Amino acid sequence: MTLASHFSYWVTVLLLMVGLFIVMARENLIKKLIGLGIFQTAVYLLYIAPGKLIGGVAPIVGGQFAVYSNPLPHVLILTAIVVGVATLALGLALVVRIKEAYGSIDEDEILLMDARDDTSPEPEAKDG
Amino acid sequence: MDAELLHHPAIWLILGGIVMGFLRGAPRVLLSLSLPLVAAWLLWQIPEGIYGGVPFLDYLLDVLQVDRLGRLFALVFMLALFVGSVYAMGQRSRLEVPAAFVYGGAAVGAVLAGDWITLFLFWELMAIGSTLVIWAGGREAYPAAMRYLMVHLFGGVVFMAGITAHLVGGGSLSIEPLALEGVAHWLILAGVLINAGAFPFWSWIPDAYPRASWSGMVFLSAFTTKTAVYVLMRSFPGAEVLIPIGLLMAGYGLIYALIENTARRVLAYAIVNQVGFMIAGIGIGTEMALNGVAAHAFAHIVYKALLLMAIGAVIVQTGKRDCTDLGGLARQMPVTTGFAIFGALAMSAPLTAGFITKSLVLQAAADAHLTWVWLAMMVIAAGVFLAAGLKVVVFVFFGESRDLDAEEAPPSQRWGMRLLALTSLAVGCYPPLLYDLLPYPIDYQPYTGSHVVFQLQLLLATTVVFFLLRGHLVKMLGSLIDIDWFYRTLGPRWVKVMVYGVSIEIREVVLVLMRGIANLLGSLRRHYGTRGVLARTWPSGSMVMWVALLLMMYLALFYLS
Amino acid sequence: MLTQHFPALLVVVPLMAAPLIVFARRSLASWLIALLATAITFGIAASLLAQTLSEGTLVYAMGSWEAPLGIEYRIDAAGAFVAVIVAAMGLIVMPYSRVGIAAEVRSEEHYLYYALMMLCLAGLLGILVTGDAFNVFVFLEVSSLATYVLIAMGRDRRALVAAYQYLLMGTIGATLYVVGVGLLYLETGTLNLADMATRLVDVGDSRGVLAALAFITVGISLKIALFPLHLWLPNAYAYAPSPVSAFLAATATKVSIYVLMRYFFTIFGATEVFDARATGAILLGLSLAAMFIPAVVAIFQHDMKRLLAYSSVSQIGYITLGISLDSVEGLMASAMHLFNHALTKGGLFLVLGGVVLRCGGAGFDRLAGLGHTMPVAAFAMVVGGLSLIGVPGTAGFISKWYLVSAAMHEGQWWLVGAVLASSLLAVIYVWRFVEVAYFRAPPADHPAPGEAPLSMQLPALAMIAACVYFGIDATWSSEVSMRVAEVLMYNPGVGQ
Amino acid sequence: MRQNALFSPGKRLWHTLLAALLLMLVAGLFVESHPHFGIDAVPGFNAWFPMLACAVLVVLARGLGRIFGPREDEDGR
Repeated sequence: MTLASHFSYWVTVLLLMVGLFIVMARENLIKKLIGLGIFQTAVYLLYIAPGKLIGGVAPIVGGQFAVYSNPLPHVLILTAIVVGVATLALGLALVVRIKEAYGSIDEDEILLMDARDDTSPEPEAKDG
Repeated sequence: MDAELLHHPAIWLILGGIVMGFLRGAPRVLLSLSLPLVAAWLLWQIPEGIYGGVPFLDYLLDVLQVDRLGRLFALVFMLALFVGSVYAMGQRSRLEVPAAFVYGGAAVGAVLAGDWITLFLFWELMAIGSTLVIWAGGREAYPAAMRYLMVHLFGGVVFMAGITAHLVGGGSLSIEPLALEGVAHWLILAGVLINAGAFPFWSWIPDAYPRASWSGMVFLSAFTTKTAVYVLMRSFPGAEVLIPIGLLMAGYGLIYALIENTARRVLAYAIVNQVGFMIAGIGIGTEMALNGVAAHAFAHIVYKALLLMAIGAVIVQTGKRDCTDLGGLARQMPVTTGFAIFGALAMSAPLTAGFITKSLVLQAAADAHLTWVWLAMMVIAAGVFLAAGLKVVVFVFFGESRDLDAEEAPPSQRWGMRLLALTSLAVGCYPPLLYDLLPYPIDYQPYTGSHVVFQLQLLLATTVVFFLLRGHLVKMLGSLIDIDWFYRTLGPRWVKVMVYGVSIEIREVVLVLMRGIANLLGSLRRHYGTRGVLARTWPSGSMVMWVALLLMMYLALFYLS
Repeated sequence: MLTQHFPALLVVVPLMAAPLIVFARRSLASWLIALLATAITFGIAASLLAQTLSEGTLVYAMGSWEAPLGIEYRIDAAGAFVAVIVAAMGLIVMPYSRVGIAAEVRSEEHYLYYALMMLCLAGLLGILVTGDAFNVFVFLEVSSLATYVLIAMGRDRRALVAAYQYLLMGTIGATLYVVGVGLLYLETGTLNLADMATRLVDVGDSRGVLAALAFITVGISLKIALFPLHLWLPNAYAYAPSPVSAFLAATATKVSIYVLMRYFFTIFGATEVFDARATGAILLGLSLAAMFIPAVVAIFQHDMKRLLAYSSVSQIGYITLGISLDSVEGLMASAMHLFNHALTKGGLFLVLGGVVLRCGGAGFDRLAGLGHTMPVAAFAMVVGGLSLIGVPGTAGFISKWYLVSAAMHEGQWWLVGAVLASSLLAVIYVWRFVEVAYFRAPPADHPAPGEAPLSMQLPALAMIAACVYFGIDATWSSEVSMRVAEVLMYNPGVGQ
Repeated sequence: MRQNALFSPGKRLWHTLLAALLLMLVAGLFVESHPHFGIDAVPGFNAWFPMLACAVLVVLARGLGRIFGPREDEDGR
């Protein structure tokens, strides 16, 4: 149970936090998506790293191989990467549309614009 | 499911009410006059017994239970609907009479319910129907209708909590006397008492009822509180706690009715007073007392509706509602005046329904040797005649004329009053008409020399006192702060009066507190309003922060615990 | 013969319909395909529910690869119940969409709308039938990605921001879920939910399992929009095209709630995790906050769509409250309210869609005088509102009754008070609508609309009518909910 | 202004009232009664007790009116 033996976990956790922090702290919509990407990538690591055994080989059944790596996480993560790419693509497409509609990709500015547009009156006082 | 359920009068009344909402003119009037008669006939056809077998939730409901008590109340309600429809023929609102039928139908359903759940379902329907009746009173009635609805839905949830607790705790589904043991029964009692108008939920009656239209209040006065009385008779007969509760209501009603200036509010307070009288009677709990309460519920509906009809006619003619604005109408509206006088007398004078019913309850208190209760009831009997009878009739119809533009009430209104007066007279002259319908066998002779003489003594003495003290009564006409005032308008002026009485330091503190309360609504809006902290569009960064926080919280709690 | 493939077909039919629609391109053709596909899907879902109710859990090995190697579809009464809700909602929204999107989605995008609806449907149903933890994630993302685009189709530019924010939050939620699944995989060595439940018993109370529970709970709570993770929801519902709002309100959060129930009771329920840790207590606290705070927010809204959205967040609090009681009664009440609230809120949004079409918006200034200009719609809204309050005779009352009984069973008196007090808040926000619709004069520039077209009105009124029907005859819904609760509680995926 | 609302019974009405009350009081002495508590056996109890009660009520109401009235909201006048 040394730091080194859990190296991959530490990296995973660090990347998760970095990703989340970028989403939290940046106002630029694209940078937020980058943060999201890092966040997702960290998860890929979480899956793949434990699957790899030191000295293990590809899972081909044969007499000479006794130790082989678990192939399932790789397959899973392939799927997850596809999902991640789709998400990122959609997110970027949305940012393009937002830029067209608002002329900005800064979230604070956009929300300010929305608040200014919101001309509907405050609700009247309620009694009872 | 029993076939008799198809003849359930409540269902016919409610459906008829809904159909009525789509009709106008003569067909609608015709329907409103015939429905109560049809319902009464249907009820008469159904032999006593329990009919049900309707599956709902996890229970088989006994939707219809016909016995003497339920049948009496249902018949009285139908009478109220019929007479009210006659009176309301000229009502322009398209909502009011249909809503009143849904409301009255639900009340009939409630008193014929064989189990708690059916009772509760009709109970809630009554709340909605009656809110609509108040709502039909016009724009000024809207806020009152909302307050009324809130009180009744609150009462409904208390009632429902009680019923679920009762059932979950293994209590019987059918409505039987409860022992008042455990929270469930107290909750049921509280839920019913809110509808009866007991402390501290009595102010909804004078708050909401007088805002209904001229005919709306006639309907309103009949159903809600009487249904509550009925449920109390069924489930808590002889519960001693009801005696002080009832007497408190009666006392409150009396005092406020004495002071109140708006005629229909006086009558609303008188309703609280009389319901309190009945609840005290239920607290006595002997067969005689319960007979008396059932009978008095009938008499009260009749004479209160009669008085309300007379005042309603005055409102239609003059547009005025306050005693101080009215007066001398006897010359312009002699027939209405006559009916109003009769209504006041029908509270307790011999030859009217009130005489043969009120004395039953008094007799029960006497037989049970409850000296103080009996004395209090004497006070109530005299006081309500003074406050709601003499005061209203004399201030509105007699005295100096105010040159009000008024004509005699139209025939439909006169017919409504006439029918009620005849009912009261018939029952008063021939008591078995009512006595034979009472839940328990009865052996009571109202017309003995002493009863008649003593009752006349009481009435005459009260009249004398009224004329002696009329100056005082006029001077104090106004409105009093009621419980509802505390939750409705904690006005700054009142705060000042309070504050100037105390020393400077405390005053500072109180002022700060009061400013806080005054700012509360404002700050609520700041937080919850559309641009408030909790409601505006959040930047996604802060949303993510919440996610992170919650995740941390979970992880920390899991590892630590 | 064909019936044995139903679990797979439930997902495959809408999934295949999507590319077909894209090829068809023509608005009418794509609508017809979507309608047919939803109808078939609903038929399959209904028959699956009937089968699971009579035969218990159905297991279907994808591509005939048996469970440890292949992905297995496993559906029981709980999954089938929610599947029926989702498929039924799809079937109702489809005929409605034909006219319903005309005013809100550009006509050249109509076919995309239908294709995305199909994908969303497929994803949601996939979550319900799959027996594989990772597969849940994939389907979750399929449905979510479709949802983001659907929301972005709204005509207000704020829809774009709402979709973007939902995308961020949804992705984070799904990723957190995957982290949890990964940790579980490391602990148990399986992704099959049924195996996972058995193996977790041996693993017991390890830190990995606890961390997994935390990640999964937070991830799914985000998708549920459990307070305070609900911030994405009001805008998403408010600016999406009306049929989308209705569909999402009735299905998306409900499916996530199902996932949460599944994990809490079937997967972790086998271990002591739920009892020993504060999971229930935290959920209870959040549920209570959800019942009150968003309800107060709803009172102050002046846009009907946002009001309903906040009311949804508040109503979700009732459902999670039932879960947090950790009893069969509580779970049953949750399942019941899941169904009843889907009916109510779906119906309300559908009615509102017609109103938006006619009045040009859901702001209270546009809705003023609705009781006179669109009496049927206004009345339907009031009936739906009564169900939100839980007035007897509506579906909402049934759920409230069972929730109160469940709290009583646990001896939690104060919860009874909380539930009932929260329903009084609902009275106020529903009254706000009544006030606007009946007491205010229509705006001067009002185009004197008249009722919505029949193709929109009928589905909407059908939902509202169902709301009343299930409020009066709750036999079916209560029996099925009871089965659902029992399946979730006592039949933790293991064996049959 | 308010005084105008006052209705003064004419002399005839007064006399009729008092005479009737007196008649009833006398009649009360002759009818057979069943007192339960003792106090109701006092002659004319049904006349003087309500009178007293009403007077007390009016005094009480005036007192309360001084404390709690008048109401200061849309109902207040």
